[in-house]
Amino acid sequence: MQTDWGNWGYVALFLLIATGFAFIPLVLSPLIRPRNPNPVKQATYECGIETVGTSWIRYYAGFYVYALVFVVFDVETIFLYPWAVAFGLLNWFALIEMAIFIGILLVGLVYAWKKQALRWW
Amino acid sequence: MITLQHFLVLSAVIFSIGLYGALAKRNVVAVLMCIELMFNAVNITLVAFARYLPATAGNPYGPLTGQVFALFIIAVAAAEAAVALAIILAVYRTRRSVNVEDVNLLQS
Amino acid sequence: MNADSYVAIAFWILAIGMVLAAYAVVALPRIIHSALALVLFFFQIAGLYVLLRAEFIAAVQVIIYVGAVTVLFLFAIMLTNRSYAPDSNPANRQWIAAGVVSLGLLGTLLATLGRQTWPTGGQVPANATVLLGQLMLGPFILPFEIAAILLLVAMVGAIVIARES
Amino acid sequence: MDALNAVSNFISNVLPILRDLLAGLLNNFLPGWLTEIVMSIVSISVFLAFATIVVMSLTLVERRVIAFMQNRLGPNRVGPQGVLQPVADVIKLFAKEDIIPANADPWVYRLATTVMVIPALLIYAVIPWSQNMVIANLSIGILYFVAISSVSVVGLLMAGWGSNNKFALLGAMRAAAQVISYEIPLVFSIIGVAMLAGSLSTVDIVNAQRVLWFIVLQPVAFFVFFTAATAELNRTPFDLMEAESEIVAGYHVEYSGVRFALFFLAEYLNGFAVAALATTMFFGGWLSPVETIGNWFGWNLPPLLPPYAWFFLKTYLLFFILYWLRGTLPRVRIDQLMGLAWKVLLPLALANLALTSIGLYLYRVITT
Repeated sequence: MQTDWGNWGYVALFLLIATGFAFIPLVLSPLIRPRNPNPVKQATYECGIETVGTSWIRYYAGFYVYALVFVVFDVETIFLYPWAVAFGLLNWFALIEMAIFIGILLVGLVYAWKKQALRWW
Repeated sequence: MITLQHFLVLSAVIFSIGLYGALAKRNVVAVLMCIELMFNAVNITLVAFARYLPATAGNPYGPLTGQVFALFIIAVAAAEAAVALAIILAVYRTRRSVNVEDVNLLQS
Repeated sequence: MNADSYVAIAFWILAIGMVLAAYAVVALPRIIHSALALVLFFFQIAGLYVLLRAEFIAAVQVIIYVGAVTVLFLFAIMLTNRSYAPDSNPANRQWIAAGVVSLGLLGTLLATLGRQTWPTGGQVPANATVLLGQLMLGPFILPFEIAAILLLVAMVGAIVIARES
Repeated sequence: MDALNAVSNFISNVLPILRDLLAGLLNNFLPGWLTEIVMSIVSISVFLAFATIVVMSLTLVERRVIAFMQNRLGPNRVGPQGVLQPVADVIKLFAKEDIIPANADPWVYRLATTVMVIPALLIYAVIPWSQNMVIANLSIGILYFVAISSVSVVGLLMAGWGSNNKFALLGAMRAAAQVISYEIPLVFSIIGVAMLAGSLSTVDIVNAQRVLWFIVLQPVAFFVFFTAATAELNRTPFDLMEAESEIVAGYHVEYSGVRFALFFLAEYLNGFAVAALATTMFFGGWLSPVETIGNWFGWNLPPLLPPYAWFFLKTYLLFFILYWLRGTLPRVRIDQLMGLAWKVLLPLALANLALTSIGLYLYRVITT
């Protein structure tokens, strides 16, 4: 079986069927389940204590630093894939170039490490 | 039959929607999202050119040049989003606001 | 029903969905919903790239935009206040001018696109990923390394800006 | 001997043969393209039903195995040896009330489950059960897995944010930070395999292992992949996001009934998919080890089991490691968790990548 662009048709079909599949329980379940909501039941769960205010408030920005380092590394990994696949056809020069690329990436990792950006709290 | 033109028109429509949002939104995060819309509209044209333009003498690297460019644009857009959102968070820390009008620190 | 008609069906579904999603990004009153509409938009763009036989770019689109940039946006929204207020994504005072400008741009673009005759045909090679690798480490090596440095600079700058204390 | 070969051939291809039979039947009264579509729908639906049954069995096996490891009995009342327990669980979850908190954002809350389940199912499109039993043999197969699995972060954040619950949002933020951190080493470990195979297609990757499984050449990559995947699945010892003692149950605190069941389904679907991909990339996929070892010595040994059975067996064994970890290890602390991703696994994966590329280059220089 050759890899063929036409295979994406199956992926599209798979997406459609998977969507249907994900919705079947949501459609079937209301037929058999009870439905009698009351304010206590619908209250936000907080171990028995009443919630104070909404939870849509500002959180610790450390989460953002992780996301940021992640985005940069994610983009760099993307550039590695074509290189990896084409590796058999490339010469030693490409190896050096990729070493430089990964070196630059490493500098970033070391920087984030030294700046404690990768430390929790 | 879908031709290059279809993709270009689609891209133009999305670019205009993005431009409108970037100009008319008050929330800085929303402005950034609209800029991402514009980036993606441009990427559509590049990839569409890569698909439909035949390889010519003026384009020695073959039809894939557009795809390479799209890759670089994606990288640049990701870097831009990361830095811009970091700036927004920093501004929010001092100003308690994410509105464009309130972020006129550089205005005398 | 040949391959072309399937492509046409997929294109129109994606095109309409994308325009709707892009409109939702601009028009929804709550910023978090705009961000989720943006996710949908990114995902559909990946579908469009598949139609254009740029499978690698499609995967990159999902990995970078849906998996990473969206997370940045969602985090940024959750880290700033009032993300659920009904007016968290308002228009500013210049929305009329903005509408005029963007409509004008759209008109110009469409007029230009309509007048030009575009080439048809063209062929994307089957092993595009391998060729992309060869291109990026061959003729495009300079932008490639510059992209690495740009990403490094972006990360350093963003860490400096974003860290508290 | 010929008859034996014919029988084993038939068993190996029983599903494709059934498929062809049904297609021939349909072809009598439907146009060709419609038959194609109907056949695809039938095979995909059968496949999805099968995946659900596998997941249900996994939950039972997990509970029994861990009970055994901890000297307990586990569920053994519903049906012989408790085999009907998953069915009872599903019925119970279906019949439970679906509570949506009054303060929640109803649409984000509702859609979150869907956004979790659909990618979990979509991953299965590229998993090769045998040479021909793969729904879509894409040229970017492994990258497709990376892309689709990265969508679930959005589902996590939607669930946590939509619930408007402090535990849920905190759990979702943690979970997102954890998942994205471990995605980087995961992706780097896959690159080593892609280099060896020279392709991203899952079928090509398995075919590249006909002589030697990649686990021999890439043990470090396998270690990194498996650890990172365990963390991405939020399984013990990395189940920080549902740390009951700190944040109750994490992002799905507020979910009940069928929606909770869907989260559960997505979790196990992802788990099985990761085990299947580890099999594909490191353990020779559907290839029979008997045949492979026979080939080393020039013997012509029979495969013993049909290819999909080998695939299934290997995947189950890998999934068993996840049970084993859960039965053995305590939960790590969150700072240790993040440190492990960035300071241990990522450098390991990078070192592995450097060694692989240099080794591969030297090998090429020597052999040519």
